[in-house]
Parts: sequence; C-alpha cells; structure tokens
Amino acid sequence: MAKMNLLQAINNALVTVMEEDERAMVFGEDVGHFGGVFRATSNLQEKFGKGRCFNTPLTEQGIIGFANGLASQGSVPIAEIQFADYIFPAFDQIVNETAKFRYRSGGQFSCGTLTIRTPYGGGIAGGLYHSQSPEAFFAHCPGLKIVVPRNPYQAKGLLLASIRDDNPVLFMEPKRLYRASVSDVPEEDYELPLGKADIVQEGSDITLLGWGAQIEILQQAADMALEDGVSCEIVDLRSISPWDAQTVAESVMKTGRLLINHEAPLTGGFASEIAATIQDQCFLYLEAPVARVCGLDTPYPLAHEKEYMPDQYKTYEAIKRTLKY
Amino acid sequence: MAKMNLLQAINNALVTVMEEDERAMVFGEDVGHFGGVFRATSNLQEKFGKGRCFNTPLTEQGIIGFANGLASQGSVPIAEIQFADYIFPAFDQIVNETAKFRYRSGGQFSCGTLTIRTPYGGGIAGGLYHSQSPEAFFAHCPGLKIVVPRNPYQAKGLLLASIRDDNPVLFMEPKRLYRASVSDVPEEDYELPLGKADIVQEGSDITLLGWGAQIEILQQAADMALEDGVSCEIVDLRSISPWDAQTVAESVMKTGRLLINHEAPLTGGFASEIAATIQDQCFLYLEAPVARVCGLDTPYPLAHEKEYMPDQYKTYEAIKRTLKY
Amino acid sequence: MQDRNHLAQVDTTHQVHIIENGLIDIPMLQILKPDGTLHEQAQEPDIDQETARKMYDTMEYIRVLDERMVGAQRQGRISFYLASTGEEAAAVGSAAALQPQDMIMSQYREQGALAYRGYTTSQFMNQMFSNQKDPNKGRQMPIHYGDKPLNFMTISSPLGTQIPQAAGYAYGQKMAGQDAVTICYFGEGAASEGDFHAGLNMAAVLKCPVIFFCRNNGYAISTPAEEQFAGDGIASRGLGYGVKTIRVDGNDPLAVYAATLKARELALEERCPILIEAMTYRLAAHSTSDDPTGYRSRDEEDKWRLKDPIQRMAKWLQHKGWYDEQANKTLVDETRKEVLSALKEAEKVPVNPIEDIVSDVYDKVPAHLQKQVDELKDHIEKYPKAYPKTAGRSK
Amino acid sequence: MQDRNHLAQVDTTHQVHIIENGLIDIPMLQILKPDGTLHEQAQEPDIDQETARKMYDTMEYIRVLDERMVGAQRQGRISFYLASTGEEAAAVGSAAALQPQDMIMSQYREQGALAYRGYTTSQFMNQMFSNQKDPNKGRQMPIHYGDKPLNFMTISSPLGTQIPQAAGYAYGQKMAGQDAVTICYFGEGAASEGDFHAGLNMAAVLKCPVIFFCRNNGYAISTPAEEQFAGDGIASRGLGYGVKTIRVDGNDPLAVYAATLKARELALEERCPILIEAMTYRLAAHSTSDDPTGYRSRDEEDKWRLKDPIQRMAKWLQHKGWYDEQANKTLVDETRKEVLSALKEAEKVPVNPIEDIVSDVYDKVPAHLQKQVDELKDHIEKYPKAYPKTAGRSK
Ligand SMILES: Cc1ncc(C[n+]2csc(CCOP(=O)(O)OP(=O)(O)O)c2C)c(N)n1
Ligand SMILES: Cc1ncc(C[n+]2csc(CCOP(=O)(O)OP(=O)(O)O)c2C)c(N)n1
Ligand SMILES: [Mg+2]
Ligand SMILES: [Mg+2]
Repeated sequence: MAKMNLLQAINNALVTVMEEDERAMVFGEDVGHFGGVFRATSNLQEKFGKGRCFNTPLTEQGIIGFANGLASQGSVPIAEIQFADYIFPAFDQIVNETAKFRYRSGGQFSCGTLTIRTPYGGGIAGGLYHSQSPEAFFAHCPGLKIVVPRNPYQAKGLLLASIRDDNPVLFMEPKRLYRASVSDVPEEDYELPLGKADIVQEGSDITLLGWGAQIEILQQAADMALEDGVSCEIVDLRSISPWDAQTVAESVMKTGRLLINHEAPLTGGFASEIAATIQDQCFLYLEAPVARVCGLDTPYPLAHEKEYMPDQYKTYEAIKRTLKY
Repeated sequence: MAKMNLLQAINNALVTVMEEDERAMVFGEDVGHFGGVFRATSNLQEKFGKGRCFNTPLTEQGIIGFANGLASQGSVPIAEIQFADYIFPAFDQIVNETAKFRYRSGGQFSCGTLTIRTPYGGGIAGGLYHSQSPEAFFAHCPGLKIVVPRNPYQAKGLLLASIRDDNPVLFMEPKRLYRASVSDVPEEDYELPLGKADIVQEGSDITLLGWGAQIEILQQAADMALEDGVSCEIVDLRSISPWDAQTVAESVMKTGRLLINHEAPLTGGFASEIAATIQDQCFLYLEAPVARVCGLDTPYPLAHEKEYMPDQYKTYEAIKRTLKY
Repeated sequence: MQDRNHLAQVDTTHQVHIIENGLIDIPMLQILKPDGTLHEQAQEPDIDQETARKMYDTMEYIRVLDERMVGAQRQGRISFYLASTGEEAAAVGSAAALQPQDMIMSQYREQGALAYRGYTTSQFMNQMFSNQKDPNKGRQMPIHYGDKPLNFMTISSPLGTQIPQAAGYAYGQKMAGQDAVTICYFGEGAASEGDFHAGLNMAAVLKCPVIFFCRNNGYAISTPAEEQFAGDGIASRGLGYGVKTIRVDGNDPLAVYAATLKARELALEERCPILIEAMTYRLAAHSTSDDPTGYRSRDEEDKWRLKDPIQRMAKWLQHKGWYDEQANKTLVDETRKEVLSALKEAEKVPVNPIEDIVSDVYDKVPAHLQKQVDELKDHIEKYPKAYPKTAGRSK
Repeated sequence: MQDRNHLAQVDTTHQVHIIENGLIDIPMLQILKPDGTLHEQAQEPDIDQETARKMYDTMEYIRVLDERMVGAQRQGRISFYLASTGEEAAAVGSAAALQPQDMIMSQYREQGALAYRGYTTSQFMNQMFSNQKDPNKGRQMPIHYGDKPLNFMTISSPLGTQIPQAAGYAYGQKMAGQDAVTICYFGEGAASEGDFHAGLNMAAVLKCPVIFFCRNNGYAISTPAEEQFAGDGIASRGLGYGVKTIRVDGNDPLAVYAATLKARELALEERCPILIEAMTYRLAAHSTSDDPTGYRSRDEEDKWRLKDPIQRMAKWLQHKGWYDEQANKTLVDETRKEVLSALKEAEKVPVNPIEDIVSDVYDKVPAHLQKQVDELKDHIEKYPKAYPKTAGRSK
C-alpha cells in the first residue's frame, strides 16, 4: 500500500499495463515528455520510449481516429483527451466509429482494446469550457463502456480493468479530485469490476446515487441528514454504461426512495435514464418520486459556479423533500 | 390549399422565407443546382442565385462552423446536413459553439438566426448509418431548440417558425415520410408554435407520446387498442427542446398512464427525460409505470430492421401491459 | 534539452511575397497512351504476364459485376448498389502493387481491390443480400464489404473516418515490426472532411507507413470538383503536410501500378506516408439512388468513355501478345452466369436469427441486451406474420 | 449544362514524379533588421507617425499589462492569465492594418489587437474579474474577451472553431456588400484541428474576404512545432487550398503591418481569403498554469529575447525621430498605475445577480429555466452563507 493521489494512481495503472503489454501505447496532446497538462502521464515517455508514449498534433478527431485504427490493428491504445470539454470534435469517431466498429463488421474487427481517458467536471473555476460532464452524451450510444472512479483506489483498479476489457471504454476522471483525493492504493496489480455499482454506505431511508467527485457531496449530505435521524444508503454507480440497474433497484426496493446527483445539466442527463428505469422496475416500492439534483439547464457558469453546483445543501434539501413527500 | 408531400412543404417554406428575407441563405452538400439528394432544395439556386443557395465542400463541421459565423454576422443561414447520421462531425460546432454562442458573450453575439435541417430516422433499409435518430444527443445541450414535424402541414408551419425564431434550431425531418406523407398545406405564410405539444387525438385511458414519423405508429396502435375498448390520447411533442412538460403532465393527470415511443435506442433516449419528469410531476396520478417503447440498445440494424422498430405491435402490447398493471 | 528552432529552414525576403496557385506544377504520371502503346519516355513497370492478366481480368469482372448489380437493383432484388465503372484501374492497379499482408481501408468504390484480393462472387452477393453468410452479419447496406482473412477492413459509410484510422493502423504495423503497409482509399469529396486533415498530418508527424490513395473522379454525388476545392486537386495538399505525393492517371492501370509500387517501397523503407492522387472520372451514377443527368451532360461523360481503362489495358495486352480474345469472352460470359446464379443462391439464404440483433455490440451480450432480445423473441412469437424474416427461427 | 474538366490544368509526365518538402521555398518577409534599421531591399510601408506611435504604445501597454496580470495571478487575485510576451507585434501590427469595421475573431493571445481597437484597462479588468461590468457577463475564464462595439468577437476556448466561423462571417459581409473583411487569428497548434481544414477550404471555394492569421510561435503548450506538423510551417498549406499566402516575420511590426495591409487589399479586391503565417516565439509560459522549464531550455528562450519586437520598433522609431523616451517612460509608469487601480476597482465590482445564471441561454428565459432559477433563489435564501456572491442581492 502507498498513499497516492488520483493522478498518481492513474500513472501507476498506466505503468503497470505498459510494463505488462508492449502493445499498450499512451498518446494525446502534451502527454509525451511533458507528462500531460495534469501530469497523469509523467515519466512514461522516459520509461517506455517515444514510440509508446507520444504527443499528437492538436486534433481530437485525429487522436481518436488514429486510436481506432490502432485498436483495430490489435495494439492497445490509451488515448488522452486533454479536457472532456474538447472531446466533441471526436464525437463522430467515437459514436459512429469506435462504438460501431465491432457491430458493423459482424465481429471481424473491433476497437475493443481502446481506452479513452479524459478529465471532466467542474468546481475548479473553469467556466463553460473546462468544467463539462459529458457522460450522458455517450451513454446514449450502444457499444461503449463508460467508467468514472471516485478516488485513487477506485481509479487504479477500474482503469486497469478498463484497459484490459475487450470493449472500448471512456474513462472519465474527476479532475477536481486529481490532487485533492488521496487514499491507500496497493502497489500491486488489481482490478475492480466494470458494470458493477458499489455500495459506499448502507442505509435504510433513501438511496443516494452518484459517481465520481459527487460521491463526496452525497456523503456530506448524508451526514447532514443523519443529524435529522435519516439513514442514507450511498451508491457509487462507477459504470455509467452499461449500468448496474440491479444493484440500484435492490437498494431502492429496500429504502423506497431514490435521489440521483450529477453535475451535468438536468435535462437528458444520465439521471433521467436511471429515474425512468427505476420508476418502472420499482413502481410499487417507491414512496416518493425519484429526485434528481443536477446542474441547471445552462452552460456551466463561471461567476455563478457555486450556485450552479448540485452541492450538499441542495442534496440535503432534496432528501428532506423526498422523505416528507 | 394545395396537396403537398413533406419535401414540397419544406421547399415551399424555404421559398417563402427566401423571398421575404434576403439575408436567408440555404447551403449544404449537393443542395445547390441539384436541389439536395432528397430534392428538398429544388429550384432554390435557380430562383435566388448561387450566392444564396449553394453547394458546400463535403465537411459537416465546416458547414456548421461556417453557418455559425454567418449567423453571428446577422445573416440567416439554413444549413442542411445530408443525413442526421452525418451530423456528428459537426457535434463540437453545434454543442460547444452554436448552443453557447449567446451565453458566453453575455448576449452580445448569437447564432439565433441559424436553422439546421436534417433528415433522420429509419424504416428505409438504411442500416446503421442512414437511419439514426440523434435527437437525444442534442436535447442534453442547453441553448438549442429541436423541432420535429409529423406531416407536411406541420413541416411548413414549424419550419417557418424555426427559421424566424431567434434561437438556433435543429429541425429534424422524418425522411421516411418525405414522399409518403401528403397533406393539405396552405400556400400562404403561417407558423406553428415552437415548444408546444399538439394533441392529435383525445382519449381517456392512456397518453401515447411521440414525434415525427412515430405518430403514425401511435395512431395504428391506438386503433388496435380501441378494438379492446381502450381510449388513447395521442400527443405529438413536436418540440424536443425545450419540451412542453405542461401539456404532457396535464394529459397524464387525466389518463393516469403514459407511453412514450421513439426510434432511438432506449437508454438515454429522450423518453427517459420525459419519464423522469412525469414520474416526478404526476407521481400521485400514475396508475402504472411510464412505459417506453423504443429502439433496442444496439446500432440500427439492417437485416433486422423490422424487429428493431418500435412498431404498432410493440406499442399495442405495451398499452395492454400498462393498462393491466 | 536541446534547443529547437522552428525557423531553421526559413529564408528571408524583403518584399511581400505571395505564394499562390500555379507555383508548383504537379504533373500526372501516364505510362500508356489511350491507344495502349507506351509513351516514349515512359518505362514499363516490371510486371509479369500473370499479374497483368489478373489485373485485366479483375477489371473486366468488376465491370460485369457492376453492370449486373445495377440491373438487379432496378429489378428490386437488392436495395442499393454503387458502381465503379470507369474507375476500375484505380482500385485494381493499386491493389495489384500491394502484398496480401497489407491492410486495405477503402471508401466504397474500390470493389476492384477486393476482387483482386480474391473475394468471390458469392461473397459479394452474401454481403449485398445481408444474409447469414455475410461475415459482417448483414449489418450494413449493400457494398459495405469487409473481410478479415483478406485484410480488407469493413467499410464504414461516414466519409473520411478511415483516413486517420489508416494512420493508426499503419503505426501499429510499424510498431509491431511488420513488413506491411496500409492503403487508404477515399474520394476527392471525402478529402474535404476534417478527418482527412487530421489523418494526413498525424501520419506525417508520426511517420506511419500508409498510402493515402485519393480517387479524384471529378464529382462528389452532384458536387463538381470545382465546388469542392480551389487548389490544384488533392495532390497539392501533400506538400503542406510534408507528405511525399504522386499524381497519376487513374485510367492508366500501368501508371497506377507503378505509382503504388513506388509508394509502397517508400512507405516501408522510410516509414512514412505517401499520398497518391489518381485522376479519373465517375462514369457511373453516384449510386443507384442517383441520376447524373440532373447535373452533368452526356457529352462530358462521352469524352471520358474514350479514356476507358479496360480498353486501354486490352490494347496494351494485345501489343504484348498477352491478350486472349476467347478467354476474355469466356470470362465475361462466365461472370454473367456466375453473378446470376450466385445472386439466386444468396437471395435464398436467410438472414441471421434474431439472437444476432444484439451480438457484437459488446464482446459479450450484456444483461440489459439479453433482456431486450428475450422480450423481443416473445413478442415475435406473438406476431409471427409481422416479422417474417425471423419468426419461427432460432439459432 | 457546360462540360467540366477537372484535368484541364494538369500536365502529363511519364516518370514517377514525387512532390515533396523543399519543392517550394516560402520566404519570410522582414522589413526591419533586428537593430531597427530597414533592410536595403525593403520598402518602408506607408505609415504615418500617429499610427506608428499607436502601434508602439499598444505593444508597450500590452507588455506591461501581461506582466502585471501574471503577477496578479501569482498573488491569487485572478484565477488565470495568458501572456503574449514576445508576440505583441503579430497582433498589434496586423490590427493596425485593419479598419474598425473589420471583424476580429481571435484565439486568445491577441490582446494586442483588442487594445489597439481601444479596449480600456478597466474593460480588461472587468472581464478578468467576471464582474457585472463585463459585457460577457462573467461567463468565461479570464482572457476570453469579447466586445461588440469594437467588432471583436467573444473568444471561445475550443481551439480552431473560429476558423470556419470566420469564413462564414466574411461571406456574410460580402453578401451584405460591406467594405469589410474578417481577420481570424490562431496558433500553429490550432491549425491541426479539422476545423482549420474546413475553414480554409470553404473560404477558398466560396471566396470569402477573410484573413487567416496564424501565429506560429513554435509551441502548443509543451508540444513543439516539429511534433505538430511535418510540412514547411502553416504557409505551405495555403497552396493546397488555393489560398494566397504570405509568410512574415512575426517579430517585425512593420512587416506584419505591410503583409496585413496587402492581405486586406487583396481580400477586398478579389473577394478571396488570404493566409498569413507570422513566425514568432512564445516567450511567455503557455499560461499561468504552465511551467515551460519542463520542456524547453532557458538558452532557447534567450535567443528569442534578442528578437524582441518592441525593442526593434523602438529603434526604428528612434531612426525616424519619432521616439520619445520620456513619453514612453510615462506610458509605462502610467500603465502600471492604471492597471493596479483598475484591478482594485474591478475586484470590488460584484458579479451579476443570480437571475443572470439563466439569461442568454435562449433569447428569452423559457419556462423550465425560470422555474430552475426561482427554486435556486429560494434555496440561496435558505443558505445565504453558502452562496456569498449572490445571497441577499437581487436584480
Ligand atoms: C460524413 C458523411 N457525409 C456525407 C455523406 C453522404 N455521401 C455519401 S457519398 C458522398 C459523396 C462522396 O464523394 P467522393 O468522396 O468524391 O467519392 P466518390 O463518390 O466520387 O467516389 C456523400 C456526400 C457520407 N456518407 N458521410
Ligand atoms: C479543441 C481544444 N483542444 C485542446 C485545448 C487545450 N489547449 C488550450 S491552448 C492549447 C495549445 C494551443 O497552441 P497554439 O494553437 O499553437 O497557440 P499558442 O498557445 O501557441 O498561442 C491547447 C492544447 C483547447 N483549448 N481546445
Ligand atoms: Mg469523387
Ligand atoms: Mg503556438
């Protein structure tokens, strides 16, 4: 075990996989000698050479196009998109190509070995172009997996599993935790399962569901609610796609209430899918409507960032409303 | 009044607006002399000159980038994306630029005059790249309006309103109705409201909600259900964004049941937003879970297109299940 | 850290110096005259009779296949087709210069390259009927072929996407130390996509052994080349990327062959990309959904009919004494018959059972898709008449 | 229909002819020697004392502003800054050659162009403090200026997106018959984006009066130009698009001025795009979030310090007798004071009231957003301490 922050845990996972599999390659804007603008890829070029860890020209559509080709050839590309806000030029390559490669070829070719890493989320005074949480855009696209870790331990285990999984994975890293979140991380190799939610805290009155950096928010709100005698179950979804409806439904059947929290705008955010599914699967168990505590339906603000955030206070208020319903 | 098919109604709306406003310009791949691959822009170049109706090079990101600039300058661009499946290279220009232009500039500049027209949807043996219904990808993006007509009359009135609305509008045309749907269309100018759903048929037992070509499917299913004595209310959402939650909620409060149908894959489709909102707003009125009859969570198939489609039989079965719940 | 100087190669001038069209001249390699004889200054590529005959036969074969399939579409037997008439030399001449281990990533009008690799008439038909013998499992519209054993990447409809992919594929080949390159075909229309820019630039910077082969056939559906770009074709872009570039007469099979041979050699030796622009003309309609009389004249087409690559090669073969009139007639007749019978055969083969609707979305069918297909199967059982292709069948 | 022939301009060759790097030479316009004297063969642009002084003063102003704001960021007073040190001549020299009605679409390192147009120190500060006096309403990170009265388009962080937009804007200007062009600034890094390709190609084909102005400053964050492209800079791409192109010494204010003047003239006269590549060097860190010692040597930077555009122009002004040492000292001192006081002032101005969180998403606030902001206001009332910027304030 070692104390690592989230960046170190990711770097550690990358070293692990690059040592093990010489087909693994890490690339993106500034990821080479410099080690990436957040330094997640520090020292990889020194350790594994310029052929396996390199800067690309500044073109997200090119990075993912290149990665798709490399994956279909049998290499193991780990591509970085510098900010999730800049993933959209690659949207076509991801949604029409990465995700449909295996299907359209009847399984002859695929991008199964591809992993796309990208920092996402707000709370860092980044404004509308350094704060977005675009998971829902990709969750509507069959063929991709989407994974979000909540801390360094989760990050290493989930990233190793994502890289080795034979499906393309979009691995979204909560950047406000990069240095802020520190935890014990085993130095040896381990994997955490994809597609499985994680019950972070058991409780009986309401299920609080989220992912990534928002898990901390849920924890704070749960602590506030506890003062009122409310027992919250906290579930980290971890995989947005495919998502673990079963664990969520079981939790809701137990608590009778569900609150979902995400930073992305409310409308069409992934909470809507969860609410739609759970109201169907748990109709007779629900004692109140599924509550969504999300970003506003606006671009991500700068001056009003605090006000925009689905923070612990808004979450706590929604817990109270849901319990009083 | 004249009998027009959906293409003619669109062409007629374009002529109307180009005659009225010389800032209006129509462009895209093959839209010039040829009049577009579906012929929606026939004769516009002849009538209004090459300066105002022109072919672009083959680049969707360029078409929308160009259109964004043109709109911010004060012209009235009406850009065509040849198939909705090919809108993804323009995703960044739409989601990060078109939609955020006004917001980021504090209202100094905007793309309010822009309209993007694109044919969408399946049922034409088009396979995974000529059949997609990408509305949900855009519905998660504040700042855009999304409009879908169900027939020629609606198409002309909604397109005129979309072009004149001072917000960027994504106007999605159900291509399987292009020639198949014929209706009486006034030759004079008229507009239909954006953001307002349309009650196509009143009923009392269940609300069937959809848009575009699926309204026909809902009608057929409603006819089947009528034989069993079930009275269906059919609502055409028309605007996906912003959507008319009020009309839908009122209908559901009356019928107690809601079924939503769309062609796009189930997970993260726009039905999820509607279900999430309605279970919240109508929790105590709902006698059964909101039902979603949608595409499978796969790319759009070719050989199994019929099986994939959320058709009248699947809809009818879901009506029965919902009523029996 | 070593100092960098991005001005090292730059000369200085003191007058406003404008770089513009016409500054370089990019001539087009032509080896055969239209009458099939060699240009005086031209060197015949090192090509044996067998290869030459295979090239010729493949072009003839494709011409017949195209013609028959356009017919089949008109009869309503298939939903869609896209012919390469007039452009056969571009695909076949280049494919002939490759090795079987080279990956082919094509746009959609390069059926000649696939046929040259050995794709059979039945295989073509199975794809076009989306039946269960199609290795792509009937998932795409006709002409979206793909065959892993032949190193022919499954075609994707969105234009240009294969261009950066080809750079990546070739990079992977290089890293794996393979004696192989990737060839990437695309039209001059597709070259307007952002992916073209990304692909060429990345290939140049990352030194990928890839041949970018552009068929400049004058049209992208109805859009003529002059409304597609304002530079000197696609070749003039090579310089901007620092990519070695060759322009070739796309209707001259020998020139295409020679250019591609050279390109492959350079790509492997120098581990670098090469751009080939083949100047040709789309004699066919864009596809069976298109009618070119709406945007071009018969007269214009006729001028290009005179440059027919098949005729040109036939004449050269005659000069060489490698042409066999009778064998050729037999080939054409046999192909016609073969196409018809393969078509009839493929028509009868059912589509994949319904289970396949959810396969290959992921490596394994996840729980939510299993549930969706199970419900679908129950539903089909209730309404067998509504789903005639799959009702009553199971895996 | 008139016949088209996309081969009309193409010559024929009979040898494999390879187009490659080095085939054309794209020299760089330099008018001033580093010592501020004119090159013998160079012609001094037609520039009056007032314009020359304004250019110089603007560069000095920006140098001071940059330096002070980097300091303010280090003190934690603003969250982010991005300096243009060493590149002032590129932005200022080009802006000086434009007319006020020309639209400026910049990347983010062209504060010099904005200052030249008359943006005041207070305006800079209001943007950087996202306060309610910022016409962009505090919606973007520091340095994302935008000002409609000055025809300066609000900056967008995603790189390259303004390139096709500039083509469209210029097309609109042309269609409206305006005597105006658009200038579009971007870095050599941004020129790798697909949007660059789309923008230049469309502008060329659709004949848009736009000046594409590339600052090639050798780096995109840590990525050196040699890992960004393999061609001869960005200028060599102009030929591929059929876009008239000028390369200029970006550290020579007179050369930049002369090139842009010429470009504007051509763009208006011929209604066509022009590409200018200004060769310069980013002496500053990429931004205050960056530390260049991780990827380049001090020594390399020092070589470029010798090419300082401000020094060069100062010497030329001295030669001309237009330099006023005292006035210059005053300018620098005054600017320092002005920046400090404007900063203190702007710091105190509150952000917009909470109602603005939902404005400008649409032209009017739609019902669902009204509801969201109403709920938010109630919430803020309950937790005023958690939202100190907006609690207790209303519009
Ligand atoms: C991204 C994308 N946009 C649009 C289309 C529709 N489309 C199919 S073929 C075609 C023209 C392609 O022309 P070109 O690349 O020159 O190839 P050619 O047909 O001439 O062989 C168009 C616009 C598409 N398939 N993909
Ligand atoms: C689409 C996109 N991708 C990545 C980034 C992150 N980013 C900001 S600036 C920059 C480097 C830009 O370099 P260049 O264009 O050369 O301009 P310079 O900073 O040298 O002036 C990068 C990668 C971005 N803003 N937008
Ligand atoms: Mg073409
Ligand atoms: Mg740069």
